[in-house]
Amino acid sequence: MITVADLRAASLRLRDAMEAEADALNAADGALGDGDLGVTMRRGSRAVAEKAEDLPEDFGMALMACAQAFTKVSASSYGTLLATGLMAAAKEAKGREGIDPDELPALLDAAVTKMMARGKAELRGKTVLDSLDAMARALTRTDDPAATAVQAAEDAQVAFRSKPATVGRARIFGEKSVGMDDPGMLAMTKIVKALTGR
Amino acid sequence: MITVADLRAASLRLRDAMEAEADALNAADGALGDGDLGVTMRRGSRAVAEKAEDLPEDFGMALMACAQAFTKVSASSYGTLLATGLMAAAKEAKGREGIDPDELPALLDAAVTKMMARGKAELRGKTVLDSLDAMARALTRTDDPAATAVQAAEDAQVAFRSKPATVGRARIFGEKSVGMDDPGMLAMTKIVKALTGR
Amino acid sequence: MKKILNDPEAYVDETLAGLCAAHPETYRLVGEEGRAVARTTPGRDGKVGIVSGGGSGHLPVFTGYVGAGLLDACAIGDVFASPTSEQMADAIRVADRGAGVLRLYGNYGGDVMNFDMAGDLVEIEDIETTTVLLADDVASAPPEEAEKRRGVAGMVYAFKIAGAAAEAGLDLAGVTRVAQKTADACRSVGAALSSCTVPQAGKPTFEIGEDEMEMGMGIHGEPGVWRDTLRPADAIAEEMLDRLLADIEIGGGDRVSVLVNSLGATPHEELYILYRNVHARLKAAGAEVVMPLVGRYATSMEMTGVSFTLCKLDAELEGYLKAPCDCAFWIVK
Amino acid sequence: MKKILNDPEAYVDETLAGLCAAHPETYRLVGEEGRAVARTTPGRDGKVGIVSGGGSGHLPVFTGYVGAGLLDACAIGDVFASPTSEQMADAIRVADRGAGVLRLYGNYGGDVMNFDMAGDLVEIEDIETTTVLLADDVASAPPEEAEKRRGVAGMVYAFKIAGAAAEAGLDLAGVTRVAQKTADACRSVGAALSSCTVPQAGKPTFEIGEDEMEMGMGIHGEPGVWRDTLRPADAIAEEMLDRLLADIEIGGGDRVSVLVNSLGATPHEELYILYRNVHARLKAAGAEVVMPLVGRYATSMEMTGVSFTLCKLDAELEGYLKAPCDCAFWIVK
Ligand SMILES: Nc1ncnc2c1ncn2[C@@H]1O[C@H](COP(=O)(O)OP(=O)(O)O)[C@@H](O)[C@H]1O
Ligand SMILES: Nc1ncnc2c1ncn2[C@@H]1O[C@H](COP(=O)(O)OP(=O)(O)O)[C@@H](O)[C@H]1O
Ligand SMILES: [Mg+2]
Ligand SMILES: [Mg+2]
Ligand SMILES: [Mg+2]
Ligand SMILES: [Mg+2]
Repeated sequence: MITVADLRAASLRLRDAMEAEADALNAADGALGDGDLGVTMRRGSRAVAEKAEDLPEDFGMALMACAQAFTKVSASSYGTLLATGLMAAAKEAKGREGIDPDELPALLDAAVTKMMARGKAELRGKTVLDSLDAMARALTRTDDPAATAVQAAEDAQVAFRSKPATVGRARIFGEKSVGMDDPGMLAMTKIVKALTGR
Repeated sequence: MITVADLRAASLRLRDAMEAEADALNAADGALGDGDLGVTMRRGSRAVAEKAEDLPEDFGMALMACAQAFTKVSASSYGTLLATGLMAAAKEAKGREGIDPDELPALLDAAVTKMMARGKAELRGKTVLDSLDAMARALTRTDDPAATAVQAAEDAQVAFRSKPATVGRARIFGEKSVGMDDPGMLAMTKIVKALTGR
Repeated sequence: MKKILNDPEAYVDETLAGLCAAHPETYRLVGEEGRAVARTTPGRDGKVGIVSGGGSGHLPVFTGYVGAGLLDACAIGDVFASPTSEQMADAIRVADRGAGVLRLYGNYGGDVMNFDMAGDLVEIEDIETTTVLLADDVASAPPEEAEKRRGVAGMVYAFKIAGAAAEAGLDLAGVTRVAQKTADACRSVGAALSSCTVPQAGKPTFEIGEDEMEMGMGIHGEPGVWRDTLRPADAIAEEMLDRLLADIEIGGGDRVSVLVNSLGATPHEELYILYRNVHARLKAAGAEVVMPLVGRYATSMEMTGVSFTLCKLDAELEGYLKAPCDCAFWIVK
Repeated sequence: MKKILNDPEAYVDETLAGLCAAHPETYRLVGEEGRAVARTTPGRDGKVGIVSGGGSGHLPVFTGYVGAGLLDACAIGDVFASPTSEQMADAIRVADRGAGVLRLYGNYGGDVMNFDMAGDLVEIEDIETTTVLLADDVASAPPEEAEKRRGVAGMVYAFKIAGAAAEAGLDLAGVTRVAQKTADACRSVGAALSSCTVPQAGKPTFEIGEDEMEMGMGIHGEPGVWRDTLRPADAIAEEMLDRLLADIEIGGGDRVSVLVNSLGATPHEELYILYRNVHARLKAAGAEVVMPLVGRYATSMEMTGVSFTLCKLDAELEGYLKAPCDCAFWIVK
């Protein structure tokens, strides 16, 4: 079972990883966008890590507290979408002490649905949605959820590399964006690696 | 006798010299001032040279026409003072076909007097006034007025180099200006060289 | 980093503190986090409220346009970053005089998502809200995808015209209609000559050669449509106006306002050199230029460059454009 | 050269053409060479005229301040260069409404000599003139030689206050007295972070390191009193205010206006960060800040940097400062 204790430890790893990757994420976002994705992730994950000690024992409420901490300091597209997804997952897990890894696909699907509504984007548009969807699909058939999640995020990132961007400022550089990672997908790979400790 | 024909030829030499020296004069003025002295002299001497063909045969009126041509395109301190001095000399020479070299000290003194009134500055303040005054003094006792004028301008420039500036923006850098040429004195040396063809 | 600041993290809060200290008759900070600014003298009861919001670093946009005949309140994010939905909700609450609130802001992902969430937050408090998005930057999407374009300096017209409509007593639907009409009537394009520096980043957002310019660049330094050596003013003006006129028809008998806007460092002298060209060309096309705006109306801090905005007017829009307004950055008598 | 222009030689004429095309209700070109600008609606008969003049590249100074309650006319030189005495005489002639004309301008060698000559030129035409020189830059000479100081942003106060006095009907001696009182009440100091480029020169006037600033620099790029690494905003504000307060006493009960002015590129955000500090300090000293001005009031094109001006007020000056005025850059209602 994944518990609030796991969440606490994961949030500290996430903060350290984002601290280390901030410049790289800024640079990836800056290639065709405004170059703030590293700032978003650093500020957001710092805020979440600061709350780690005080997270409630209800797993759903703990996810909600993470979302609120993140959104209070970062309102960029990515930060807002992540918080939206976390809140959706939080509702599913409310009143429970933890979740079982095989519930992950359902939580991810709930997150993606809300994120699509919030961001008015579709799947297969080369965004973080595709990373989350790929993880949800892969996690339905695995014994090693951590490794599977990381692999799925990485595979999705690579698979979509050859597609043109469809959201944000990068979209107007259709052809130029082909061959480049979507910064949000790249970030999700790094996030999942940090959360799972790989 | 110095005639209007001499003035015409001299004005063309002056234009060519100022064309060549503009950057050097800008740089000298820029060390402690606004760096526009080369612009002043280039624009002014171009305007005078353009009028060369049309100068009236009355030597005084010809000097007046030079002053007006200069002042129409350049209203900096230096340009305005030169024009003021030229106008004063013009009054002295009005109605004549030319002047004798031994009249030069009187013309220069007339110019300096008016320039002092216009610029509210004194002699011995390390300005163009001191170059003109030095020439006036030296020209009272010479057989070779051209060589003497050049020598006097150069000597004055060098002699005042070790004094602090007293006019314009350079003044506030009292000590820093010691050892530097006054840009207006430097310009006068170059002007006299060009006018006399040395 | 050629910026005058203390702690980069305090850039926005210190700016707002100075703004409110300098103009206490116009601006006051509201909300828990001090990231919403409202009119010191609120609109009268029953007036439709207008709020905007977005990242800092664009003064007078957004906060500067809080004032009589303009915005009622504004939520302010960090430099080039969206405010949070809570901050936006603060702005909406203070702007509400019982007749509902128009959310009027630029089409940017973070801003849209957060203003949507803010709308959800205040809905429970029975505050009715509507939304009009500015999407005037023609370089940010082709005409077929016009709704995906980003909002830039055109929002100045929208603030002014919607603000006057609200002052004139139109209801929420009416103010929203007028704001949407204005948004539809505006087209903008920008050209940048140098970057600006986001305080928290500490270095220029993009590199650009000493003799280069970029056409169509975004106001946060997002890449434009071409980069090449710097062209003469008239060539720049002509291409920019071409790009706008390709997107909106303006001809004989039309009345149009034009904003020639500095992105920050470009001085008034150069704006007027450009305006001279634009004015002559619109006049030659038979159009009448009404109340041209030349100056710094929507900036990216110290970025060098300009943007042009055309706002095609009908009698209703022209009347509201010319109506009085009063803030620290713009007075119409 | 990060400038938007056509022919460098045409920079000033094209700027003036654009200015007059954009604001025909305010500005019109007069004089043979088109280098004088006058109010489109002249002051009423019998009003004292006020003219200024000087080099271009400082908008809104000088030309921008032609307008009701401000200047009647202005002579415009090339960038950073004095206008000619003929151009100044043109401005004086058009400003004369039969009650004489005040020449109100900054203390620069070329300007002084030429305005003196212009006075001689119009004297024969029976136009009475007086002169008040602005010499507010404390960094340009010590207090013992205060009359040798150069004129900088303090002239904005002089234009405004003298303009209101003329509008109020004072005679030439009265307007001259009020203008001189304002000049005596103003102190300024500037700090530059980067140079600007004179179009005809084509390269920056001075070199300054990426992390350097210069205190006391002149508005044409003349060297200042020290150059060092860039300091935090509060340290800059404190030193600049120190330098002003060392020169003019301001304490409990005093009323003072303060101008926090961008030299061009420095954005409003940073001006407010500085203002915040100045405001707090003047308040702590017991002084009341009246009508603070924060913005681009006197620039050096795209130069990065700021200047502070203090204008110590009595009841007469305060009344005129707050009186209405109207030009394209400044409206007081
Ligand atoms: N509407 C959207 N739907 C889904 N994902 C989105 C959307 N907008 C942005 N993203 C994701 O967020 C990433 C960019 O985030 P961010 O840098 O925060 O955007 P911005 O700076 O434009 O607000 C993209 O790479 C993409 O993966
Ligand atoms: N008031 C004055 N009296 C005499 N000479 C002066 C005066 N002012 C300036 N000069 C001379 O002019 C030179 C500077 O001229 P210029 O560059 O035109 O000044 P600015 O740019 O300050 O108008 C000085 O080096 C000095 O020789
Ligand atoms: Mg981004
Ligand atoms: Mg962003
Ligand atoms: Mg000079
Ligand atoms: Mg000069």
